[in-house]
Amino acid sequence: MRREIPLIITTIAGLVFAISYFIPHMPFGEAETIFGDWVTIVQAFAIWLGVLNLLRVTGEKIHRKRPGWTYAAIVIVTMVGTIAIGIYEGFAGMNATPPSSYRDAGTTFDWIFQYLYDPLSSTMFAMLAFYISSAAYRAFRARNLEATMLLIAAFFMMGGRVPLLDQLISPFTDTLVFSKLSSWIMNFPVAGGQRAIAIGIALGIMSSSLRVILGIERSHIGGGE
Amino acid sequence: MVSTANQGDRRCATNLIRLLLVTFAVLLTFLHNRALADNSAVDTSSVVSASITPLAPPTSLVVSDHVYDNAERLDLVWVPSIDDKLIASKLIEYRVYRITDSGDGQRIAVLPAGANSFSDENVESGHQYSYYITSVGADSEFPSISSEPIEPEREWLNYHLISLLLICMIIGVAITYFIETARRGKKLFIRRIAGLEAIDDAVGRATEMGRPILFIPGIQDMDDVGTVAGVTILGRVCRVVAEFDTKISVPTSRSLVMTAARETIKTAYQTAGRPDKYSDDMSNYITDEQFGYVAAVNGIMVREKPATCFYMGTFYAESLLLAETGNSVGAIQIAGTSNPMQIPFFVVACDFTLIGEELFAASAYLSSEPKQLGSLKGQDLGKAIALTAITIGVIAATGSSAWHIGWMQDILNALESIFLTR
Amino acid sequence: MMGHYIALSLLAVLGLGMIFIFYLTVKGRTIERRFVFLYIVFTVSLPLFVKMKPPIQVSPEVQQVVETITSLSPGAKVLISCDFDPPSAPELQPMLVAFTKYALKHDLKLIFMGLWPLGPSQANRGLRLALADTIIAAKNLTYGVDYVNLGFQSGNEFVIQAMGGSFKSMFPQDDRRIPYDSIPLLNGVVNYRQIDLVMNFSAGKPGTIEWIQNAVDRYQVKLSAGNTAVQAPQVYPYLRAGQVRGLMGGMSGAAEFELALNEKGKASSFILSQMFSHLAVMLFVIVGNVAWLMTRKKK
Amino acid sequence: MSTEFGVWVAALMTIGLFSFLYKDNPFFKVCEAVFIGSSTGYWAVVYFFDNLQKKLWEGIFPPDGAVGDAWLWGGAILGILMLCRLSNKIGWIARWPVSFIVGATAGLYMINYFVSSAMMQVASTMQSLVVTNGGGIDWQATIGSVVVAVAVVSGLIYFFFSKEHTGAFGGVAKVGIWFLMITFGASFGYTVMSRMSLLIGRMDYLFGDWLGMIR
Repeated sequence: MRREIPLIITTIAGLVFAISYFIPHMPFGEAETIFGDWVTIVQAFAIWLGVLNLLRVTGEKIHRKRPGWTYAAIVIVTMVGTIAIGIYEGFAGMNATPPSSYRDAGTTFDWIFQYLYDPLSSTMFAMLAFYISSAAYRAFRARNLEATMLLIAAFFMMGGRVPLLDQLISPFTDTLVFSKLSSWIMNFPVAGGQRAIAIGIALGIMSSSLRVILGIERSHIGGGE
Repeated sequence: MVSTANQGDRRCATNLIRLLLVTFAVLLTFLHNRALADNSAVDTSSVVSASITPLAPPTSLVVSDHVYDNAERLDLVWVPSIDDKLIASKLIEYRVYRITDSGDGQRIAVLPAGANSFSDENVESGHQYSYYITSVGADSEFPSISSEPIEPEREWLNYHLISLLLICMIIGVAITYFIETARRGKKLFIRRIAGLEAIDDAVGRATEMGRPILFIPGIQDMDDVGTVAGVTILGRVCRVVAEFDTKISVPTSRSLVMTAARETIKTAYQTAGRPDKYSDDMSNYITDEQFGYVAAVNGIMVREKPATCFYMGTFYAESLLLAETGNSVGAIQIAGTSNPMQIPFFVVACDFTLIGEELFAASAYLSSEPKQLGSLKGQDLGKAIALTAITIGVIAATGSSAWHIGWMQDILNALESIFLTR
Repeated sequence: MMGHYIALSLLAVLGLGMIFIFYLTVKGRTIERRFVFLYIVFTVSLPLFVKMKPPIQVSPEVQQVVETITSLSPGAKVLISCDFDPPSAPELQPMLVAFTKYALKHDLKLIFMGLWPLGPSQANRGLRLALADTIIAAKNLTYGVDYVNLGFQSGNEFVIQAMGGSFKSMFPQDDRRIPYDSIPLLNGVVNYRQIDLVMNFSAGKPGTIEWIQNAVDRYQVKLSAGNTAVQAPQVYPYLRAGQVRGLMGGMSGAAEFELALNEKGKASSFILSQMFSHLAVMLFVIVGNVAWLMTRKKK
Repeated sequence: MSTEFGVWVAALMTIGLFSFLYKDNPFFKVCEAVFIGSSTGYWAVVYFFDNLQKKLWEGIFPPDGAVGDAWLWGGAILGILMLCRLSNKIGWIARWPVSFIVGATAGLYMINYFVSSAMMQVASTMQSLVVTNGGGIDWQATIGSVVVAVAVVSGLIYFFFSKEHTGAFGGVAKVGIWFLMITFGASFGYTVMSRMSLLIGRMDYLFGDWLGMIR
């Protein structure tokens, strides 16, 4: 039973979405709408599952005084603080006239977004700029024909998408040769190459989806034949 | 859509029905009007002041649901007003009004004189719609009788998607067929994949240098196809490793992947006849957190200086960080990922890269698992269909547009009607 | 002119630094990565202080976005899906702001939403900036009549799909918790059929490709898009096939868009930094490869 | 220089994370912990109001007293089953909602993805190789459409695994890999642009919003 029920659920959910594309008639169109609602709800629960999981893992870390438990404490304090403030302000705004959102400017929750979440997440990704530069210097080599072609294409793209190479040749000509060239590369060879990749991926997704719906692929329920 | 003859038949039938309906409606309206006239009831003309010229409204308005659609279209037909004449007509235009769920009439279209049909494509299932049409003169407007309320229906088959359904079925059936064939033990051919021979050389090199091998199976869990392919390739790498008796280390970012990796390594050592050399230390779980995992792996690289690094699985931003560090310790690097965004980093920083689907092909090739082999074959069939269609389509398009060859245009139209699902 | 000279001297300073790095590398002394990091900090920040009008030209794909937008008549309803979060804001926020300013000036009706939890917050920030514009402020626009923010809904592509049936099913209330039916702007808006254009600002998944798959190809929606540079190449095949009408890619796309709509903003002032940083990366690749080839020959 | 407290906090957080580039340190770890905590909290609140409260709760119990949508109970039950994962004993039951999501995604993707990324792409590749304008041949457009057609066909052939890459077939596959490399090169260039934009954004914040040195 532990294996059969999930398999049946998978198949039914998959079939409803696949069939309703072709048969919008009762009951498929309606079932699709209802299932769509369910997906959004389950995903919201999954986020809360993550919160509870994080609480459990970090709580255990603090309890056992494992290395780095002080940082775990900071995680818990900021997380619980953010949630408490957000939920309080959300309900307060709901009952206010006119109603306002927890997300509106001027709320403490918006302050957290603007001055904690935003700079921290932006910075995390901005660090990649440094790593790309150092990799460009230390690792990216034209070690074979393929890599060389890749680097050359990348060169024209980096120099052509911003007015860089065009600035260099500006004393000689006014036409933006490299800007046009990079646009051309994107619109023709790249569009073609991406299209080949997209067709391949679409077929791959189709076959793996089919395997999931038919119950041939079972790794999401713990694998095994 | 799939065959023009079929469509013609259908259209013919619908038109016949429509014609019957219209005739019936004309009769009905005639009788109805007679009745009205007999009762000399108040009709619209009484509202109109004597100063403006009266116009006859259109008659016999029939609204029908459009067939084979997703309840998004209603078709209207009517008999034009008797004042709608070709020459010197007082009637300028018709206006179509819609009443949704017995609300007020809303003007939805203005049609030129002479029109006798209209399709409202702005309707929803679950609502009742009725319509009336007015004859519009220079200074007056006269409404027809409202049609019976009708609700658009969702049909059993969205007819213009039939070719899509067929192609999906062909590929779907092919995939399941090939999986079944492979299961029964039939050998399915898969071409040699360039990066694979490099594996043996790379392992040999590590043995010569007396340094370990590092294998990273991506940062996703076992429910990801890329990870599964990575672990499969790990099995093959480990068989060579066991033969050469080299040291291998497989840090993972998911605990489930660690379990799977340990199983795989163990089996490989048994197959190679060296079960005694296996130990659980070969694979360890580090952390789920993306950058935390990268920091730890980079630490391992700097300390142990592996001779060879394998990156096989699903990678995101960490591809760059791992490959750069591996490069700086002078390792030979072999990578494979299906994420198109990360392939460039691997191509320029690694010695060998399995590009996109090659990762899955390599995994199917090495494991000869029916599930993987069959899917690959089915997908190949899909590619063959796409290739054939594109080749014929391009030739036909060129022939018809550059040399105006008629039958080539027909071929192109047929192909487009199959593949364009809009 | 002044700006030009400063830029040139900057280039000279950074160039000397690069020559020094090159010298060390060829000598076999690969410099430490912290110095590379430091070098990048300078190349990116110094140009920020220089005020120079970048010589950019609007590319055809951005031009197509502009044409799609300018063809809308006043009163047209535009659905704007903000599918990004703060990390991608430097690229996408300028597009959003420029678009919002243009749209509000030309009396388009804007319906904001987000498939990313932080999207609606980005929309609010963009709106705040646009409403502060003097011309727009003079129009005295009202929330709910001229623009509305539906908020976020979880479910990714399932939300796009379900909106093909009805917007209300996914957004029973707007961001301020006003019921869908009592918002004047949404009066009569059932689903995509009452929308004249969908604008999508996307930093990944769900984003433009999901909008194409679930709205354009299934419900014949008109779609224009702005993407992060990482995402843009994947959208080009769909651009060629006409599934998306115009595409702005990354910061340079944003700068071109600002130029075309004549709404100067952040992107235009960042483009010089962008140029310098690209130059640095390109030079790093050359330096690294030359040094590598030279040492390989010696062996 | 900014006088706003928040801007100072944001600037310090930014510097804290960047300090990792020099070396791992406690300041970085504090910032990282704050990041994990505040982001998880933020997401949780957003999902709580925009989905659980607004859609689920008020869908079942509409505030205006109307009859709720009973179907939503199904979603609620699946969601609660999802939370069972926290328990070791009944954790297996969480497979039900997971199966539901996996199945639904597979069903939706199978067709939608196939239509947009395969069918539509095949259809729009069927273009005439020779493009004419007025009387003559438009060479630029002609070259463009030849390139697209060759790129798609050769790229597909490269990813065709049922035939050995030998002879003419191998030659076409070789052309395919070149086009793929150009494609990857372009996306590489674009990635650099994207990452640099993020860094520029941060630097602008530090020097502009915080220190007020850029106007």
